[in-house]
Amino acid sequence: MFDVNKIRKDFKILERKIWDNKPLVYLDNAATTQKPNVVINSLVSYYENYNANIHRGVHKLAEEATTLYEDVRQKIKDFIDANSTAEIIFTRNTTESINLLAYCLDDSIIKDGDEILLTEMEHHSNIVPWYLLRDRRNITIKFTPITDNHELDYNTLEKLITKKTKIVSITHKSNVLGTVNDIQRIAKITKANNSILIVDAAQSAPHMKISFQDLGCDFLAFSSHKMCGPTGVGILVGKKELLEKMPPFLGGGEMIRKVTFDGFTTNDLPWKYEAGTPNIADVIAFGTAIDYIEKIGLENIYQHELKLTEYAFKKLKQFDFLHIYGPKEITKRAGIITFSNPVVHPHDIATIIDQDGVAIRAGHHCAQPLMKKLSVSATARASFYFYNTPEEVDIFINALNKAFDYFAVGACKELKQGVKSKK
Amino acid sequence: MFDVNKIRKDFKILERKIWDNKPLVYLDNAATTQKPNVVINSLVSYYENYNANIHRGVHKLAEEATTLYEDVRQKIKDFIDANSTAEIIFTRNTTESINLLAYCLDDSIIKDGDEILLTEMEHHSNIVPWYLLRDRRNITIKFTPITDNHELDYNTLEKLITKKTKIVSITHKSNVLGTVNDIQRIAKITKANNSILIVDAAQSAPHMKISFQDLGCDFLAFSSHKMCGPTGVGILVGKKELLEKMPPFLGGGEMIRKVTFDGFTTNDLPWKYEAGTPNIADVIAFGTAIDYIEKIGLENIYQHELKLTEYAFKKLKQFDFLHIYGPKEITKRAGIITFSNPVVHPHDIATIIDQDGVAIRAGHHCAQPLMKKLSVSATARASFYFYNTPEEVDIFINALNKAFDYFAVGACKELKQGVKSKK
Amino acid sequence: MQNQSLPQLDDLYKEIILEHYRKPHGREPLEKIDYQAEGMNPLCGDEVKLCLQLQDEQIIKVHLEGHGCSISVASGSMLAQMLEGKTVTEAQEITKHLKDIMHDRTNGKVVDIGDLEALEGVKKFPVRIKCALLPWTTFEEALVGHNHVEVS
Amino acid sequence: MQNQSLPQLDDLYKEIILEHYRKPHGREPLEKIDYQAEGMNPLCGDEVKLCLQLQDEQIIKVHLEGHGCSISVASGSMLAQMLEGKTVTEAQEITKHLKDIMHDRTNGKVVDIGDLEALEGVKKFPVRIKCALLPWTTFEEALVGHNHVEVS
Ligand SMILES: Cc1ncc(COP(=O)(O)O)c(C=O)c1O
Ligand SMILES: Cc1ncc(COP(=O)(O)O)c(C=O)c1O
Repeated sequence: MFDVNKIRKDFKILERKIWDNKPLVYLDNAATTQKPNVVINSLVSYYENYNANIHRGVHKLAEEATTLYEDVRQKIKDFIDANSTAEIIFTRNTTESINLLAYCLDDSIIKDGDEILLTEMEHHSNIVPWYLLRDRRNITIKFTPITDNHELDYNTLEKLITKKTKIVSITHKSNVLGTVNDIQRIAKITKANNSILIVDAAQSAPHMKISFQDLGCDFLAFSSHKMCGPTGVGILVGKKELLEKMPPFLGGGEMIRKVTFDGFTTNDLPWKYEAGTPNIADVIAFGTAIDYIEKIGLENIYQHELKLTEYAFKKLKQFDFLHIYGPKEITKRAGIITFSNPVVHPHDIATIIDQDGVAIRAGHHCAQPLMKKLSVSATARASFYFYNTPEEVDIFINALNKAFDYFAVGACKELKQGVKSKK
Repeated sequence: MFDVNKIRKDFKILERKIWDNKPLVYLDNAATTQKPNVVINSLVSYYENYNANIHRGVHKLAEEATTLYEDVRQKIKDFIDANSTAEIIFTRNTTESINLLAYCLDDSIIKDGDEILLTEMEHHSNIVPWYLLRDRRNITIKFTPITDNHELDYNTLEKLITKKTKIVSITHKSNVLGTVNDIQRIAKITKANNSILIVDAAQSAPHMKISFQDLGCDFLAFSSHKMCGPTGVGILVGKKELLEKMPPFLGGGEMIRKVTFDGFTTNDLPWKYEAGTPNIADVIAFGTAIDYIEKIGLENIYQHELKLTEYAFKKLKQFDFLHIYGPKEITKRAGIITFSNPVVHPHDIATIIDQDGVAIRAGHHCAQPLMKKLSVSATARASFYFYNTPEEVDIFINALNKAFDYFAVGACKELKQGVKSKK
Repeated sequence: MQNQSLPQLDDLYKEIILEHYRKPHGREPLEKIDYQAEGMNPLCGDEVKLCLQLQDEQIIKVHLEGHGCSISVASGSMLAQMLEGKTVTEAQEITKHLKDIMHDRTNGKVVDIGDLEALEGVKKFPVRIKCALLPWTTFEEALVGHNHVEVS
Repeated sequence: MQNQSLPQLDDLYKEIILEHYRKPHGREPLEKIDYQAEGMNPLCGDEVKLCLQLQDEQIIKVHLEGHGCSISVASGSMLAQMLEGKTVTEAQEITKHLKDIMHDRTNGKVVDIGDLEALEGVKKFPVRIKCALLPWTTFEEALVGHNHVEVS
């Protein structure tokens, strides 16, 4: 049974008061989520009982720590439905996972003259690594446009894929629009074209059930910190054949088989891509987070967020001067509400509602090209997770109301009216 | 006042019992150290009170988390005596810090035909990144030899540096031999030759006072987890002029100034080199570790380890068939004792003494080339930190005694005698 | 760190700031551009382009464009209003003093900064200090001939 | 996970293992090498090179070289002793059975493995299982023509 009030007790930080005793209303979950007590306890338990460097030690602590660490790989393999643990690589975050690919696919896949296809709704983390690759190779980067309903334009995507398109890298769910892209549909196209399909699942993995094998992509990346886990852990899931073919990324301890004064050979997968002492404690705690999320149930998470989003949308209707981004249909963009208006700048909104303990994000959300496309320099974003409540939505809406009043009534009445009348 | 028994109370794990109630004797500190309670509490406090994504949020939590994170940069700048916080970059570990350099110095410094000078005592993390660079550029890698006393052969080093030597990368303290290299002496040579000097301080920063400015090197790398901090945090200290000149490493959020559909510009230092959501919690907890270490005092740490090493050496003399590596003079190699013997393999030693709760390392210590040079395939290593005691050394020695007895008396008496008589 | 007392919104959004925000100064194009720079706050996307027209050592006219929150827009507007007619040295002194105020290091020094005093309330909202300083940092960079700048 | 009962060293270091360690079989060079592979445990540096001389489907002679701990050396010695004279199929069955024993998946099946039984005690020392299996995995890889192998 999904009981949000019971769930909230799992998060110590949700008891926190902001300023003079305002309860924290945390609606910045797309940036990072809060961590349940079990995850924090997992860190404590590791450091108080098992801490040792892994893989290399014969002693008891090292054996225990290694087992705990490698068990998480198995857990993630199951969670994301990969083929084997050889396909699960631990990185720092989604960003590093994608950069790893941009460096390693470079040598084995990309030649001068090739093309990479992205979309207009990508996060900087799925744009800049490819720009960096373009600095090393003479390649072209293209962007699949979005439609007026802020969905991917699949027809144009199909046309943009050519024989030169070696890589298609695409977000599963936009961190601004909330749009969920149809990866299976795209995978059919890329497979037929022999292009490599990379999926940025930073915003989807925390909120919906994903099967790596069913999606049909070649690589998938996501971050622990956006799904109840600690900061400092990212995942790269990759097809074994490709991971085997690709050269290593970082060199050092763990990733080698043998090193001599002349050269080296690489370790087996997945260790080939894990150089140096890993983020052992956080990987183990991420395992606890996965257990926790699975106990809550991804379908429950999805449904709860959908309900919250619907409720918030209904409430937001009162602000008829607000521009809300993303697909009209709520089922297409659950969990994220991004908005702006020409009177009160998102920064000012965020500052004002912060006074009521409400945490949202204001800015470009690391998606400046998308902002450009939407003809706006900054937007405000509220993003939900399963521990948020309708009551928190009410607090958020009331705080927003104050913000608009403050600016409109206090000083910019005519501007606000201007907006209204322009509509 | 340095009181080891009081200090031990700061580490919950030191109360741990191994097997049937053997106290843990943790002598694997060169692999990773234990974490004091204050560091663990720092993680808990962060996640229970401040957790938010940094730099990008206007709300209270984001502001607090950002302040906590950036304060650590200042702390580390002071700890390592860098010029400014712009020179302090957070990575995952020493290995990533060195790989960052191997990727970024590539484009701006290294040309085909150039040479890189390492030493025979390097850790894989300071060898393999350069081999990977050699896979991209047509360069030569040379190794400065070690002397019979297991010190760096400075005369040969001087001869090996030529006009083509663009990079000299060298460990400050060997993780096998314990040897501390004279960086200032080498810096004079590299400066005169216009070579870039990189120092792997993974084993020195935790154990002795270091000043980046006094050492005179261009880059310095070390790991949080080897100095009471959490796993998942490494540091790269670099001269600002070089960091400015170098291209970025990983692309994504945080490291950009502006991204368009055409290209991007990079953020200021140090953020230029920090892509994606950083390991926020662990960086903050590393700050607590730095405070803790400074409270203990690096001079105290150094002296205590020296005393322990002296004591252990004296005790080890009874095993006259043991081969002990590293400089004869204990002051030249405090804290690390690596040994082997032809009868009992290091793995067997480690397994046997683990039964008495003693944790040491057996193997190649991620320094296979050095093993080759020492004509041994594996060695055993005991490494101390400030919380170790002479009583623990006694337990270690007794356990060793058992191990040798077990093999020698139980089965290989003649072999042991063989060894003795060969001497 | 927790639970400082609530800073008052009215400290941040003084009437005079909102007025500058609603009707910013310095939006007319210049006849001649002697110095210019673009500034941005890379973490929120606020952008400003600042152009200066000088006669000898005197700032004749300031032009600003870009987009930003009320604080950065108002601060830019005040900059245009304040600096027009000042010598470069005077303008630099005002800039320095404003920065000192924001970073709490005036050491008791008092300088007449007119409307700018209204920005003092921003100090209670540390994340917004960048917004207030963006036009000023850009101004400084324009003078030294840097074409790009960002605040952090 | 904490405080399992102490596994007895005598389970690991059975007399017979120590004997093999002291005087390993299979150290003489072969006249003719039909299959060979090198194996290593990348995390500790143990290395073994294994060569096979076959006649039709029968293993005539096994040669091993390299260095390792008592467990991997003894296990290699037992391998040489056991497999000489066996057909490839028989040898593969023995290998499989040993692996099953080590990973606790024999499902009650009993196979006569002679001295190899002594290796069962290694199970109580999980990190040492790799040591025991190294020569066997290398043997399997030699047969399929892989020249390099490692256990993990
Ligand atoms: C000398 C030396 N360099 C580099 C490293 C690599 O450190 P890390 O595994 O934290 O990247 C180590 C630690 O194993 C070391 O001892
Ligand atoms: C869609 C998307 N991709 C990538 C990222 C980058 O994630 P991280 O900062 O954990 O690397 C984010 C998060 O900000 C995101 O929302």
